[in-house]
Amino acid sequence: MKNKYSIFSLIKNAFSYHENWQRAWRDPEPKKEYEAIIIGGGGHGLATAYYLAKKHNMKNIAVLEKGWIGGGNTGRNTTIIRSNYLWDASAGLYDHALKIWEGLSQELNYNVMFSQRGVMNLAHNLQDVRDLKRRTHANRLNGIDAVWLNTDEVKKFCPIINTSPNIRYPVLGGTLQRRAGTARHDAVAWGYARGADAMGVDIIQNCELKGIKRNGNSVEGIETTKGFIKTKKIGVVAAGHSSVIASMVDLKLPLESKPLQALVSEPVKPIIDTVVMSNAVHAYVSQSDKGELVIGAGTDAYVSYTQRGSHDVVEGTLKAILELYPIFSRMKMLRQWGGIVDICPDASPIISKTHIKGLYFNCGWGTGGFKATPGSGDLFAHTIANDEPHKLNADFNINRFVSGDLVDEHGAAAVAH
Amino acid sequence: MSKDLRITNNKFIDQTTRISFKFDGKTLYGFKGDTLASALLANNIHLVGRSFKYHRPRGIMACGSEEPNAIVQVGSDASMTEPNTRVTEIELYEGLEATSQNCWPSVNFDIGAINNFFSPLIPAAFYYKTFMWPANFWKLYEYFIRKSAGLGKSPTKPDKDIYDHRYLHCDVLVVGGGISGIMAAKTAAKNNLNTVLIDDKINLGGTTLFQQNECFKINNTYSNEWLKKEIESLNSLKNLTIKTRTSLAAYHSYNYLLARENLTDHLDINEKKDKVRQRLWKIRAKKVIISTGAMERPLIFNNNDRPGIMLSSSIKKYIDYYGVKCGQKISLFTNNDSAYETAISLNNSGVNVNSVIDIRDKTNSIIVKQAEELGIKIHWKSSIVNTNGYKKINSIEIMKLTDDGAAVVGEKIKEQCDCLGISGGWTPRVHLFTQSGGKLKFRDEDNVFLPDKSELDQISIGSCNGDFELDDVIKNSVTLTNKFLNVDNNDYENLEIISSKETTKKNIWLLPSDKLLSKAKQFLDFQNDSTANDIKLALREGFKSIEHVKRYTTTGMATDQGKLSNMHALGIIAETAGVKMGELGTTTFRPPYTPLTFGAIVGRNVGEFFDITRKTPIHDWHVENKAEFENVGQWKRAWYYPKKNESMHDAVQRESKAARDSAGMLDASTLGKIDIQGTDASEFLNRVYTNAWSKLEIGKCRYGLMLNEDGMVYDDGVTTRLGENHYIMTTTTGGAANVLSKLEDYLQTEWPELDVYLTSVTDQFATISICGPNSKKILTKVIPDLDLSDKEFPHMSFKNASINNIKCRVMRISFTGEHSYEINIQSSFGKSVWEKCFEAGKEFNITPYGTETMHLLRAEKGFIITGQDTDGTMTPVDLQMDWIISKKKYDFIGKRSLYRSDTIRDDRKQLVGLITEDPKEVLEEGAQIVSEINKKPVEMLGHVTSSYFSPNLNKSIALAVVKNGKNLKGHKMFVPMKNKTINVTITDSVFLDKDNKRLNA
Amino acid sequence: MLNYNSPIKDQKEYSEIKISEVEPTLKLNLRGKKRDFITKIGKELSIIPPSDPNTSSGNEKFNILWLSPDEWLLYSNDKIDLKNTTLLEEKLFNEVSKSKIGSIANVTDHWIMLNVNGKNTFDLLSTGCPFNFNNFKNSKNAVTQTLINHIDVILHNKDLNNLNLFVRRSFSNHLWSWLNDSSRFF
Amino acid sequence: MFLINCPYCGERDQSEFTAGGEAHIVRPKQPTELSDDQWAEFLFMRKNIKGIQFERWSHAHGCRKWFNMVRDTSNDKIHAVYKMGEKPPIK
Repeated sequence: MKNKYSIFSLIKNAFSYHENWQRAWRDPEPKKEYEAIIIGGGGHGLATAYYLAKKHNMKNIAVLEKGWIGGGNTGRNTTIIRSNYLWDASAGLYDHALKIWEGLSQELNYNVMFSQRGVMNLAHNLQDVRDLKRRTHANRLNGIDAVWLNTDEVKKFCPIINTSPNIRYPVLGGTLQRRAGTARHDAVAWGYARGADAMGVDIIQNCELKGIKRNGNSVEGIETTKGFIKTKKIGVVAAGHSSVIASMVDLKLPLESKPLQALVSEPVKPIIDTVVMSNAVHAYVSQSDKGELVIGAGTDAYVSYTQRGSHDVVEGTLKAILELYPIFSRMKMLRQWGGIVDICPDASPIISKTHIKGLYFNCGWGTGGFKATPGSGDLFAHTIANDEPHKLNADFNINRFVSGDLVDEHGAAAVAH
Repeated sequence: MSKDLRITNNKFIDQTTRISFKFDGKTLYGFKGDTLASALLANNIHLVGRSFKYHRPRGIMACGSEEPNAIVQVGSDASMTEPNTRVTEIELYEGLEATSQNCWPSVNFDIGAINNFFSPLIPAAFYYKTFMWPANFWKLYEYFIRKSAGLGKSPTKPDKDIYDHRYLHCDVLVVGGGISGIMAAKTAAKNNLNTVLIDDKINLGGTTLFQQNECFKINNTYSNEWLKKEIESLNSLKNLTIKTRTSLAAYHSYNYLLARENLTDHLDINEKKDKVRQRLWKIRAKKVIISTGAMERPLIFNNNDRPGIMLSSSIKKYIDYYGVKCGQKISLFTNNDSAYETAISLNNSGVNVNSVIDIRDKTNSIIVKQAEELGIKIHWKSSIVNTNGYKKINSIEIMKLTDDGAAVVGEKIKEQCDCLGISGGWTPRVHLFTQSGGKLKFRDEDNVFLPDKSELDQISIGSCNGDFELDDVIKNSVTLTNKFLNVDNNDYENLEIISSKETTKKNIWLLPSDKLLSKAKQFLDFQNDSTANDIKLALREGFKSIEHVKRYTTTGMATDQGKLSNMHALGIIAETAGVKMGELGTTTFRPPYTPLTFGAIVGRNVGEFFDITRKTPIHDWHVENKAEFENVGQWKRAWYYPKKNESMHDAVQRESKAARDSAGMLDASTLGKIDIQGTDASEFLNRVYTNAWSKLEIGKCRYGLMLNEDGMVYDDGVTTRLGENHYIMTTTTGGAANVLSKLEDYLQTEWPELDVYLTSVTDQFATISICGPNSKKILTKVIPDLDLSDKEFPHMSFKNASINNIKCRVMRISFTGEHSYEINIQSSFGKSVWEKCFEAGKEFNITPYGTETMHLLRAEKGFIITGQDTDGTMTPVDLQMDWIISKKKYDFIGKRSLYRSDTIRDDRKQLVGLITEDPKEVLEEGAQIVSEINKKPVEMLGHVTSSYFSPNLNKSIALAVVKNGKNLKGHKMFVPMKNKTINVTITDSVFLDKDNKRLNA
Repeated sequence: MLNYNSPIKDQKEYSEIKISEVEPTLKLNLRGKKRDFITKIGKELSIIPPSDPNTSSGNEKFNILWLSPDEWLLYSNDKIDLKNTTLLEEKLFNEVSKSKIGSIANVTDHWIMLNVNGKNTFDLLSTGCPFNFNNFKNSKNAVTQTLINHIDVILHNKDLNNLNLFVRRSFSNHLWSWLNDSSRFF
Repeated sequence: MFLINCPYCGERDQSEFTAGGEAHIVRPKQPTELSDDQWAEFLFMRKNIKGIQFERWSHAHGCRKWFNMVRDTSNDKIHAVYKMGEKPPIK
């Protein structure tokens, strides 16, 4: 059993100059065979493993990571957590996650710094207002704590926003979810890894998937850079690389992997204590506990696995930031980076079985996967363990692209007349 | 300023021009040419900041962008203040004000320093391990953590400065104006290549600029004098553009680079006004030569972070370039030869060098000999095991190293000093190279990462390519440049170069101490306060990859992005984990190289230029007549025309009533217009619209619905057949551009066999819509010679006409359900014709109305607005517009999708009308609709898409999409609001004039 | 009588930059793939529409700018009597569109034509235009379509540091103020 | 920002272009004959290749022509561009 983290363990270890801390997780060689193998050591993958072990008593399992855990989109995202989605299916999925977030630090005995500072979405034109009000009403009836704010209330909630009616696209109001907020991305991956490892899950880093062995229509095991591993269940949680893995079994997915960029400013003393998003002018910003402004940019329109995007996207985002926060003009960009996001045509994820027995996919989270991490892991674990979806992820199957029963979260098409 | 710290004979600083500035409220003086750093040092001020975590006193350490400690808040004006600025990069100007950051009440007495006492309790990443109980207390903990975090303060008022952009295309871009960059630029320009040379300093020359030492000579002159001539010779080259004060921020693929030019920061306060502060150069270079030089490494030993401990090469620059002594009794600590250059410079300037502590066994390179001849004391094979002095170093403790360098032995020598120069060797600046996607290789002998493979057309030369000695730098730069540019420049052949050669190399990443390692404080990342112990803790806890260690300990994540700390972090990881450094790899260097202001990135695209504003030909009239405007895409559209202190509601009610009672007019110029010609025009329309077009007579108009391939409604509008093979299509305002490119896409890629040409003519025409029972009378006045009889000019038809000899197209079409006409005239006369119609209509009280009234009027008739009543999930069937889907046509865009298992469901959400029980009650657009309120969870059947109070029906009306709506006509439903529930009844979506009598009224 | 109304009623001068609107000139959009289209246009206007990308051809009366392999912009050098803009249009329309060899559309008011000249012309454009003018600026009658501050433009290099700039009418006002704002810094 | 060689206009900055996704997905000539699965394959399923990908681009702010591009999505290197209807120059 791992020693518990607490202020007391810190004091205790201080006396031994912190020489005696245990490893957060082991560094095992892969076994010959596992009950199930999760491909991808990001937040979603590690959470899946954690819940498989915890709730479904599958302890002889492994998480395969070609690089270092949490090194993909988990460690690259802007950590916004909210559940104010339009459709019932999405609301159910994301609010399930949000409820787990609320107790996650204690559950994992690892401070994931879930900070419920609220997330506010702004409206800049009349169609925005209709769409956001529609969402707010839907949220309320789904038991999600979203409220509509008029322009003055927006200003009151976040005073540094430029709410002047004379700017190019004035703020006409916004919707606020107070339970929403941010968390510490690394801590989520590390916390789940530590928790899963404690229950016997093998976390195998620097091990790349090379192929999937099938017998007829069911999986038998995987070829890896560390050799063949036998297993009857494979859960793929590879985000941007999902299609690459799907192609190993000639499976095509309704995905495109595109660059998504983000940036942080130099750290400053607290200046904005909530999360503000604006889809119309494409900018969202929050401030990290370290003091950096964390700013999310948009995606590029082309497929790329380079983890780099075009400068115009960054320029466009900061343009919008300065439109809403002219006071930030002298702030400096400290670091800019990109991730690879796998996007579905309906901007909703896939948590689903496939036509191949024992092969499961959890992908298509696009730009918003982080917020769902605990829920996604929990539901994917359920799907893998029972070979059938939980009712909360039933709608997020691959077949919806055949039937046409999509969960369109683009919001209204916003075509003006 | 304390005179005794200035040396007088100095070429670079104008000691005749005294400049006054404020630091922490105290007025001080420096000279023109000083940086804030050199001026502070000249005033004997080392302590300028406190560290991020432990609030330890920190001083100036370097002389350039790698400075980790000395960052300050510049200016106090709420709109012009700038946080986290390196004193080493601030040029001194009259009126400069700077204050220390992250300390309270003052940098000299900082309460936060209490953290230093608690430091045993707060090792790396301690916060992951605590603050978890009680659960709901995190908000509170976090509040205090956030307060203590952060460094400087954000401005609180909008920036008054101007930023600009400029694109630049060149054959060769040379980054870095040191000796190798200068030679490369000269070579390129002389060979008729359009060349740009940029350097972030005030003047070219790099460190050679002030290298006046017997050990470094070219053709029997000091290297600095030789270089001076080279720099002068650049002026005569016409192909060469030189940009100083310009720092390369980012190197993207396809040789696309961003460079920030500082234009006013060095100017006196009163000279800055109305000038561009920073210009961001967007450079596209055919070839790039990187000559960014190298950074000196610190040494990692116990208490290596005290004010007064500086990089040896920086001490040299302060004395040789700025003429500033960093101390009176200076000691130097090194593992290589370069510290001896500093020693000699200091000695020549009359500064007393206590001693040089060198971890190497005796070496005999000529520069070391020179130092010895000058009588400088050297402690060979020794290390510093501790330093003393809280706010400024006052002494060091020296011990002998064991042969393996793993421990210290013998007696401890204490040496007084007021400044310590440290030199841990050199790190090539490969940041830009890696940003550009280049891969690095590792050179074991001196532990450096060097440029290896690159995807792009570029090279690295000079010390950023691993050449650290003058003759290598020159020889290799010349060869590499000539080969790269494929030229044969012999300017630099057979130069006579004298250069001291380093004969012995030795490196210890983490120097031993007589103290227990875990008790010692050896700082790696000075700004983020991460120590060697933090690295070891991370490794102990299983964080193996450099990325993990970096994130766990925050090493290299401060505002200097680890310029000084990354190598040591890697080194210590390698040593501890027992792996070879080369195999460990390095962290990725991300843009920008140095922090870049948001302002520079955005340029002048702020305020009115944040986004394009499109205006109709009649815009000015709307302004003159006090219209309120609505943003529709990039267009400004008249929203409504309030009379004196009339509310929006009242205005819209008045406009709507007038339009139906008599006459109204609308500026519809924003609608997209696409001219379609070609022999297959009809067939083309058959394929893009859901309905059939072949049989449409010439001179007739037809409404069309366009789908996406997924079967969902995409756009709509009226298309008119002008001739056998000639149509004019109208699209929605917002859809115009997308529709055209979508149609071009199908034409060019799917149906190239079709003979069809599309031309956008949106801006060619002003479109004026006149509607209402009196519209005919008004049009007769405007175009007397046009026969408007229903027989000659029926609904949904078109006529060519002319107004005062200006040709125009008149359509009789209606989006309001009223008898109405649409005049399309070339834009130049749009306003004039609008005014003419307005005049003609006066006797009928013609009323200009805006988009809001238009929306209301069409809603009374149940006409949809794509984007408002549809949201990308509605099929024509859902809209109950089955009539518009041609059953005969074999195919059209999106047809197949209408027959998928989900889209054929009968109980999909369908467009219906809603009537509120209380006719005064106007529903909120976006409100949800349910059949039972008490059921939990309540099932949402749909939502309100459009809702208005109709002055013509004198009741509230709404359009909505409701699950299975078409079978629920007459059913009662509920609209649950936050604090009440509204009773509604589902009705037909046409509220007014169901049998379209008014069209011909 | 109808009043002519232009979105830009101004001309400005800055250091080595002059900007002004040139109005009103006839502008027609010509489309066609077939050879007879080229010959027909050539016959009617005694100018052959250029087949080389990014070039133009012209005489004292008209210029024809290459826009794409099957699209050209024709514009007149002289201000023309607006009442007659349609005459040539109808003529060509009958010859081309009606005879099924292409398309003719009147874009006289769709495009606003600005003239920019002076030593700093190309530096001014480079403040918001990613196009590489290094060769363009020295080749008379060169044509390009590109973006200036995110607005589509057609550029026709008339002479050394003297070019005609075409921008869609609804954007012209915005581009005008942007160009003027940018000119302040020369 | 890529530097894209438009087959008609020559080298231009990426900002003049729009990306149109995977190339050579021919719209079925007889959609009505297809099963829902086959139609979904055309509509939504993509190779989303890591490596050499054939894709569509349009010189939207230039000649408005669509063309094909061969690009390595693992490093964004453009290997070739070719006009619509032309055979890919690279297998």
